[in-house]
Amino acid sequence: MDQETQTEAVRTAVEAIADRLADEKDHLTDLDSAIGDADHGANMDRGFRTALERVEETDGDPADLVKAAGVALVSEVGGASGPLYGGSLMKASQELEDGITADTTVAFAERYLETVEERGKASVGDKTMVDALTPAVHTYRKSIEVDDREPIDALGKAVDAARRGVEFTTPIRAKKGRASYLGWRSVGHQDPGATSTLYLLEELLDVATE
Amino acid sequence: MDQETQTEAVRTAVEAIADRLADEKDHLTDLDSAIGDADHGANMDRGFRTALERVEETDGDPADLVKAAGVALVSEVGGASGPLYGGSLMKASQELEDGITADTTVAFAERYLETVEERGKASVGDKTMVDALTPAVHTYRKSIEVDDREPIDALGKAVDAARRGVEFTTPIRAKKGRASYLGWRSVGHQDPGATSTLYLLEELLDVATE
Amino acid sequence: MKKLINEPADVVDEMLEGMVAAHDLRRVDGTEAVVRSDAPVEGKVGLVSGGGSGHEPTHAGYIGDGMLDGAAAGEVFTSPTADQVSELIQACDGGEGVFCVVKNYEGDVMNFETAIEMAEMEADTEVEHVVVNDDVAVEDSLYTSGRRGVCGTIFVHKIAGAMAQRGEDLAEIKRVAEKATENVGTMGMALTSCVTPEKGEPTFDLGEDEIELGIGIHGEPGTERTELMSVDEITDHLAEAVLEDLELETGTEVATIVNGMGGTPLMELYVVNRRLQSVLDDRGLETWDAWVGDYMTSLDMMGCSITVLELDDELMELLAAPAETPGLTVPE
Amino acid sequence: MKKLINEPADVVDEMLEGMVAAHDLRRVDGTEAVVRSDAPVEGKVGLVSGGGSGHEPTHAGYIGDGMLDGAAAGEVFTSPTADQVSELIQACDGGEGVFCVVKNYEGDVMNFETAIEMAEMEADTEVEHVVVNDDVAVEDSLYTSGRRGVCGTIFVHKIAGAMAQRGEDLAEIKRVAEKATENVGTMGMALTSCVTPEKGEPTFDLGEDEIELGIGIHGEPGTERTELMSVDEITDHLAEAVLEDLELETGTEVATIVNGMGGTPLMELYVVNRRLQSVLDDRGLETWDAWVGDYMTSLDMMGCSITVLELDDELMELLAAPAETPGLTVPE
Ligand SMILES: Nc1ncnc2c1ncn2[C@@H]1O[C@H](COP(=O)(O)OP(=O)(O)O)[C@@H](O)[C@H]1O
Ligand SMILES: Nc1ncnc2c1ncn2[C@@H]1O[C@H](COP(=O)(O)OP(=O)(O)O)[C@@H](O)[C@H]1O
Ligand SMILES: [Mg+2]
Ligand SMILES: [Mg+2]
Ligand SMILES: [Mg+2]
Ligand SMILES: [Mg+2]
Repeated sequence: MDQETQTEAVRTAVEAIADRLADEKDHLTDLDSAIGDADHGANMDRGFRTALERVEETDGDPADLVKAAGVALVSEVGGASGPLYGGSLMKASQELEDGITADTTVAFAERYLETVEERGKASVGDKTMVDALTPAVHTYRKSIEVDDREPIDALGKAVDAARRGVEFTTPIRAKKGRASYLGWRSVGHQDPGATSTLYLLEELLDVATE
Repeated sequence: MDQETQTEAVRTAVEAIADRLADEKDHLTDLDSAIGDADHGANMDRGFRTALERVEETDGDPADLVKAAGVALVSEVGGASGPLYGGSLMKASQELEDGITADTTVAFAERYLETVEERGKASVGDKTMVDALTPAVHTYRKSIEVDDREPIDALGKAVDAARRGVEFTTPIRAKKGRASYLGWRSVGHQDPGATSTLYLLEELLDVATE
Repeated sequence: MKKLINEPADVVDEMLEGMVAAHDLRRVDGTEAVVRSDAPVEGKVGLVSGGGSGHEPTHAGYIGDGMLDGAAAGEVFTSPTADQVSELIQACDGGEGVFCVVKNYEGDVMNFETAIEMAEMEADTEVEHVVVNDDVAVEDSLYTSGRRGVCGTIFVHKIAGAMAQRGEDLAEIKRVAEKATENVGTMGMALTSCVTPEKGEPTFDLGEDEIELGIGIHGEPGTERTELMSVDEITDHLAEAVLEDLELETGTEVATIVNGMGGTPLMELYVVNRRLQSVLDDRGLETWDAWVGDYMTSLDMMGCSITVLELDDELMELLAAPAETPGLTVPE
Repeated sequence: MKKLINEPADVVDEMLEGMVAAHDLRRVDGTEAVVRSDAPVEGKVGLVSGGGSGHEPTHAGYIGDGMLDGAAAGEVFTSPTADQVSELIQACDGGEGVFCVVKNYEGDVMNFETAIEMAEMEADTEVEHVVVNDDVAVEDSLYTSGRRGVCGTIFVHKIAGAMAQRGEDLAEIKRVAEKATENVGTMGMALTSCVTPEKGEPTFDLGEDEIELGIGIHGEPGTERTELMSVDEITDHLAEAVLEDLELETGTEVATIVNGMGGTPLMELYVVNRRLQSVLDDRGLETWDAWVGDYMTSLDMMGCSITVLELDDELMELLAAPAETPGLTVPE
């Protein structure tokens, strides 16, 4: 892929994500109602609508566009998900400075996960977006580096892995985020941030497959 | 009737009224919800419970007991109905100083009605308790003075008259009381104070008949 | 309907205990009237008010320096009884007489009138009063018992309170309280009914797309039921009704209250104020002071009222005078 | 659910316009942050706070002499963004640096931390902060993200504000703000859920006979759901949780807040205060000051929280110092 194609792919991906989040807005808010404060759908929808405007205005390489999307999220979303989604995109975008390849996407994914863990002081099993990200990133890297799969195949596996991560959040007790305040009452509810993370990955796969 | 019997009759009447108002509390409050502030049932119930305690403690002639009931209403009820019911009983009780006879009850009834009209600055047709009282008092006097009926017969006629007065409050617009704030919206609702007035008269009749 | 109460019948008494525990107040023995703990204050006219409960911080919440000396609390939405008001008046007489601020509604007026007679008879107390009737929703005509007294009463408390504080006599207080009453107009609306502790259910039913315009403060339905509108439309409607009534000239200075009915988030009241101030601005009126908050409530009702007071130099000075009460504090 | 709003998306912006129209405030250009109109004030530390909207009068309602210099408003229940907080900090720096009061919740903490770094980098502003975590309902353990910051924050605003007002430096303000934070505990409960403008429906469903104990201030469900109890039982439960956490000695002087969640009639809050003060009395604690009202709300939620602050001479003096803000005024 040349740079122009890659840049266009980033725009298409952000658009797909923005559309998907608009569709899932109410569902995400319902999930957040049960164990949070009923705004995750609105937060993500508002954030990615702005991110889309920004990447449409931004010229540059793919890294610049991803960074612009991250900045948009940080300055538009607030809450916990703003700095987590936005800050991580900003940081991880640095890994794409040499373009989008199998290797740089692995580095991007790992950097993204690390940043979420750092900012959120969260680890896997805390019932957060980390639970969707961890299996996805691990699977992606293993598929590419060990199994020698094509990035698109690896992404497919990563999406399946993320889905299991999301399902895993339901039966466990939250240790981070607002849901942690509920103690044992958080058990039995699916984490909204993990769910929106899955949607992002699903849309990436969709765009990559087309 | 000797004085002892008359005094006891007043106590019995107040007790019957208190019981009746306890039963009708919710109904009166519902009526007051529609065109007032939803407290007429509670006001009357509270007032006559206290009035009953007072007349049970009070010694003296019938006039003293009626006055005690009035004082209890004034100091316990508040609102519009407190001074109207209580103040009128206090004033009218003076007419019973020579005992309960056909003549003194006519005077009592007229004085009571006058006092309500004065304090409330209300006349018949304003959609208030005056609309139940006016036909009752007029009928009572005419039955005794013109038709030469026994007081108990006359009271029966007066109760029927009051009932028509209550029914008459429904289709008219209020000019006094909280219901007047509703303007035309007050039409179609029965007046709570007229209704409670009817209950008082019904209980008086009941006690007199026994 | 759930409430933070023990027995409905005890709520007024227990509320007053809670107020006395929080503020510099005491009960008048054996009554549901509350006075400043150092009442009667010698050398000034005592200022009292009162009415049904359920309007908190009205009435006892406005007791303190620069406002009321005492207030009588009736049952929820029910005028206090005449004998209690009379005891209140006597407890607030520091030798210069007592001034009563009464809201126009027959129960309050009848009970206060009786109380004033009683205090004059029993204790030779000199008493004057004003009847506030600021509610422009109700026509003042033969067909009503006159306009209701609603949130504009708070301005009258403040203004009469400042007069009493600076040592003015009964006649002067009456003159200014009457001027304030003539200069003030209010109109309210409800998104929901309130729920009284006794009844435990909404006083009236309102559909999900309906609102009541022209409500009073006792949970009674309003003068008109309409479809739900945006806050800008609602504000325009209320403001127009008040301004039509007041007929102010361009350039007039005013003070305003956007008052919450008890269950309205403060956030929304500020959204109302935003529009109100732009309406006033468009009409060439100058807002000298804008109050936003819960001043005269109806328990948990959602809704608001808009009050506009026409000012002159005297009223401005009195509004700006210091006051120190639980419900309103104006620093020096 | 009916609300006094135009578009849900505009409610925060329009609320801020309404606040600026009522009070001595201005917007920081292009942001949803609000500062006193004369900010930055030279010669004193700037005191700022912020967080999601829907808690009014928190946060901007506490701007004024003796309390905050500015506040950043996020979307409803959503932390403000780091870049807006950074602009706020810079707008309040009068040369002596800026102190931030942050409520413990990951969104606020992450955004404020980022903002502080940004302000230090962009404008060389010296910044210190305190994280308030007074909610005793949440265990501070590995299994939670720590205790939440709730209504006790208002005491911290007042105390840190008095320090800033009298010209103390950043380090001293930090010392006292941390002391206040250590000395304060809060526990809340809900009779009903709140309704956010965006969602338009209750955040959680609560049966007619159920209440939530241990709620936060974002309409999130509490730590425990129980049957409806009398107000005395509820008060005992909340007070016990707070007092168990604070472990106060007999004779300790305290300040208390009975805080309404936005939809609770003031009447009921006083009934809560009645019981709270008798519980404290039974335990041999001395209430030096008792606040009752809506200080830290959750939109239209019905419910309350109880806050107890352990006092020493320094904290007493700071609480008593004058303040003049829309939400809290302490006269000289
Ligand atoms: N400390 C944390 N670390 C990682 N993820 C977190 C953390 N706190 C919250 N999250 C994620 O953020 C989601 C909530 O986002 P959102 O509702 O937008 O923000 P807020 O909690 O501020 O309302 C949670 O479902 C969770 O996945
Ligand atoms: N001015 C008046 N004159 C005569 N009767 C009146 C007047 N005002 C009210 N009433 C009567 O009082 C009744 C209401 O009593 P109640 O609900 O106890 O008092 P309030 O109106 O103070 O809540 C009305 O239904 C009406 O019959
Ligand atoms: Mg959330
Ligand atoms: Mg009534
Ligand atoms: Mg009443
Ligand atoms: Mg949030």
